[in-house]
Amino acid sequence: MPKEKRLSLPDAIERFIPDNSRIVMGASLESVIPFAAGHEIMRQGRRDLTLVGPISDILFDQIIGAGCVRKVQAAWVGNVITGSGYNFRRAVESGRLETEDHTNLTVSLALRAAAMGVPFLPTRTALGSDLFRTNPGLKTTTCPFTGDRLTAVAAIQPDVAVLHVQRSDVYGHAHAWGNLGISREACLAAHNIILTAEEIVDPDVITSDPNRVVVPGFRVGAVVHAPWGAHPSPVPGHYNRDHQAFLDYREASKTPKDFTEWKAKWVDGVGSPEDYAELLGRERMAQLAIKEHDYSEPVDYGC
Amino acid sequence: MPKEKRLSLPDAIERFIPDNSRIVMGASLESVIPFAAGHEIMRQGRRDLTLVGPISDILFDQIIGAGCVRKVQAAWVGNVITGSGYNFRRAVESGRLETEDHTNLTVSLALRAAAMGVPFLPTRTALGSDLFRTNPGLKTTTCPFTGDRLTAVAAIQPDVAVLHVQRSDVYGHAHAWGNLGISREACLAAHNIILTAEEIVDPDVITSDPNRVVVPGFRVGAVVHAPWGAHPSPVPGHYNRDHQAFLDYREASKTPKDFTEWKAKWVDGVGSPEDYAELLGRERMAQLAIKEHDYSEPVDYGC
Amino acid sequence: MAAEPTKTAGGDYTLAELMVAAAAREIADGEVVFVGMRLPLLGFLVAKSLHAPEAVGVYELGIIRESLASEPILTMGDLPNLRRSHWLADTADMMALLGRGDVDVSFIGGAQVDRFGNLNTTLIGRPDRIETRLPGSGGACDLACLARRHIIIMAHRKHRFVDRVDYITSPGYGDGGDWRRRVGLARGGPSAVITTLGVLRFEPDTREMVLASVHPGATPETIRDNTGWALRSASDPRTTPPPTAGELAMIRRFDPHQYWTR
Amino acid sequence: MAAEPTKTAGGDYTLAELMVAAAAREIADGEVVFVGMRLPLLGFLVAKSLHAPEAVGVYELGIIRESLASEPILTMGDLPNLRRSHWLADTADMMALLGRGDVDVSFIGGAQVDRFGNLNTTLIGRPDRIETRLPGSGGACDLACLARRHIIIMAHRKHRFVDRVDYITSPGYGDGGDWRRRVGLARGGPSAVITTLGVLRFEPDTREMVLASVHPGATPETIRDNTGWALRSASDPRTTPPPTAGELAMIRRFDPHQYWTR
Repeated sequence: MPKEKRLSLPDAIERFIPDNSRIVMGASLESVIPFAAGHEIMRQGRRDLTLVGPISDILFDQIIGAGCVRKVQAAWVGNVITGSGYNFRRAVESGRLETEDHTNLTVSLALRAAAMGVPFLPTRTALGSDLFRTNPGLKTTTCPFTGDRLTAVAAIQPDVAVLHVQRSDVYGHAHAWGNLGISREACLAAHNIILTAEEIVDPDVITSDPNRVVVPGFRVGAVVHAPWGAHPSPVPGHYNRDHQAFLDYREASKTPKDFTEWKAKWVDGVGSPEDYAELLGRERMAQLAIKEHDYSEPVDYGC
Repeated sequence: MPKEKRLSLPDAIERFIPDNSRIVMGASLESVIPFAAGHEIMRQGRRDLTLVGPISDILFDQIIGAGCVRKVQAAWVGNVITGSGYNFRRAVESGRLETEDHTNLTVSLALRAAAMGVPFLPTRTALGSDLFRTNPGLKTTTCPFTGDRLTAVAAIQPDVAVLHVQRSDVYGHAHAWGNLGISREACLAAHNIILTAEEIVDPDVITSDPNRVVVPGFRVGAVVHAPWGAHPSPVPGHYNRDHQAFLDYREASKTPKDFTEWKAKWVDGVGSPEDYAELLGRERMAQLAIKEHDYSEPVDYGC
Repeated sequence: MAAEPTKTAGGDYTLAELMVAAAAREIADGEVVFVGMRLPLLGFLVAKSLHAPEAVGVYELGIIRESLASEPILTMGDLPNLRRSHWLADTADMMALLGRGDVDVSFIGGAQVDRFGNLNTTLIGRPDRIETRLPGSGGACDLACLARRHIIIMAHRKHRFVDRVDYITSPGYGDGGDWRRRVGLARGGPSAVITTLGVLRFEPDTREMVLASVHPGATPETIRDNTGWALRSASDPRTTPPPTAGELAMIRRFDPHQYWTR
Repeated sequence: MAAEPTKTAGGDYTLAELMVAAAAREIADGEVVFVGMRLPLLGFLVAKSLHAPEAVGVYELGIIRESLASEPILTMGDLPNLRRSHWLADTADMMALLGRGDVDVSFIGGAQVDRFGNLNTTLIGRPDRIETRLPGSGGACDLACLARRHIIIMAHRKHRFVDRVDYITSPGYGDGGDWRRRVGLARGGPSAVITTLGVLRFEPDTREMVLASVHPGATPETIRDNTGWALRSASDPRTTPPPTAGELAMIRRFDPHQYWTR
């Protein structure tokens, strides 16, 4: 068997995400966003990161607000339920943050290109758009067979993919389910993978269903036990989306002063999953928890 | 709900595979190869087909032997356990069969290109090889960002993908598990999909686990109940690989005369799954059947 | 970027409800719909439960649904939208359906739209002097490029309906005529713009936006006053039919707390 | 295309067992191995159970295994090879690992090999006048192009070891020197050729195949007689070490009916 890879969240971030890293997060778009990992990055005051993702809901806005980010390569940065990401707006409008504008499709292709080891992939999206003006990773090209005009999307090679999953063993073999977004590309493209997991399980649980694995386990660098680690985004099998948190965050991020207060409470003051749970409160957690279970029909891998 | 799509195997082949069709089969490489569907194509005497696939084990050799095929776009045609495919050899060496030589990677990219609606995809495989001499769907191209020399793989757009799966409902929602090969690309690329299934199940079985689905169900044209429909290839959850059948086929295909006899017995003389089961015999079926079950740990999709 | 419909349009329904009903009517039965957020999401749910029961919903997160979710949802990633769906897969596979031409219709919004239906959700100002940064494309550019047609939904205000958008995030008809073909877009383009004041469509040859119907309470004049170029009308613009009782019942079933349709 | 080792090499083991042991020794612990069929498959299983317990097996069907299958398998698609594996996925994802450079070593065979390690598994003759059609590349060309190194295993006969292959299915070093870089191959190339008579390697500069070790029972002369060009030797070719008792035990465990190693 491979080496055990279980680390505490601070150790995992310390070890695998130095300043200047390029990180892909929020690969499932709206679900299983690794908020706990993002908050640890903020606590450790990392600098000059490049964030890569399709839409990150509010996670990117928070990390940008903490001053950790130099560049964003993403399709959308904001608050899915309310629109604008105020930290993102302030950072871009004041010239502090560089952006490369993608679409959900081009960011998935940029990662898939890196995953495949090719420098670009072609697509018909974005033709005629101004994305070519604000993203040097997009050029037009010509099909050598048909002569068609196409968009060429340059590969994006992340240093680390941070993925939140439902369950993992200590070796980095993990099960993820729900809408997967661009998780597969993100993990295949990245040099290293950090998994945060709702549950750490026996290896037999994972090998009982190898089709449920999304990640090349041998490429995982750290496995972190992080219950409620994706709150306020939803995690199938564990908890629903906490809409109120997204509404509250809108108000809490309108001014830098408000954001500093929000961050002091929800990030800086949190030292462990237990701290976070206490802050959330039992009642709210009970409200968000899965109430009606709905289990998958098993399949047989016997021989 | 959508329309019911259940058809008999003869009706499905009759309706969706006319002469001159381009068909992708054997997308999982060595497992769940749709032998029953292939044999029905042979029985109906289809002509001028183009077969597309990575390696097909002996299925392509059989359909070629029956005279149904004009062209093969594949990475490998033979008998995995013994090597040569004799019908394939005879057809190529006598000039009756056109081939376009692929690799497993280029055939998967050709289908993925069609799936994505782009005319080509780039890769670093095949550079320096002679595949460019015998496959007009391969050209060299240059990366617009790096100037790297790359292989461009032209899209292959199949008319129909034939996929054997473990279970499907009558609407074309299906579960497949095991090694998936290029099944996803094949189904996304093809205009139409024929599913042959070991079991026809209640729709609730499928919706209990939407991550287990590999096929866009709304694009499925026909669902066929075909128990043992992939024999002699293995089907996880149902039966093991029948190695002896592949060894026997080697002998049975060495001469056209031997092949005609083999075909009379194993194809022409088979009118139903029951006929096939009788031919196989209970003892052999019991020997191939799964003996030790090994079920997947369930996951929760509740809310 | 959804519209911001805050006023009622008279009668027993809100403006947002009228817009949702108008969106729902753009969906024909059996169509494959790339479902967005907010009002379009509601529009799809209404269509699917009324006149388009065989419509297929595709969500860029990696979800395909041929049936309705069992509970109301606020965003497409809410767990009831995943549960008992018909395929949970990769964004790349959903985008493949789009790229291949399997998606009949999609819905998008924007901060700015222009006379040829180009949409801006990226920035106000210029790339080298940004006045207001907006969230960006998400999947909107992909939908505008690759779906067989798309519907635009947004608030009808003069500073949003501009002669030329500051930045084309999601291409419409460019500068009109056969522009899409010329830049390499093989199909598609906007077929309707549903606003807080009316519904607009595009002339077949010039591809310029024209007024097609006026919402109850609005007039062609109000609409022209709120449009940043000399908007032309269809010869006789209709009145947008108000939501039916059946449509309203469904809208309220899917948005029970009027989160999107107040 | 495996070798066809039919004779014993003297001692208590067969020639095929000697070749499997030689293949196993090419795998270092912790390496990611793209596992093929037949003798290489056995070689991987032997390495994994002896000196390379942390080797990772990648199978182009869409299988990753970090542990051994619980039962002997004849082909990589046999169900025991799927059961309790560590990832069942798409061929595209396995090929992504290969394309990105994550695969350290792979094994392939061929009908013809030439002095620069180019392999032919496609056709004997010319494309426009085919004498013998062979099965084709399968994944072999991908492995030869994209793995960090690959090992060739095949029968050593004069008509198979030719000056120039009729068709390059799986590129070796082309016409030698920096050919791979010139055609665009970023890495890789054959590092060893394990035959029925010996083991050959490649000179660092010219990339020409040279004799490195001679199997027990064979001689440098036999090997030169069975090679279609003037084969050069390392200054002092070793004797290939016979399989150890431990290696033999494992080979027989994984091929209990001597299907591949008779």
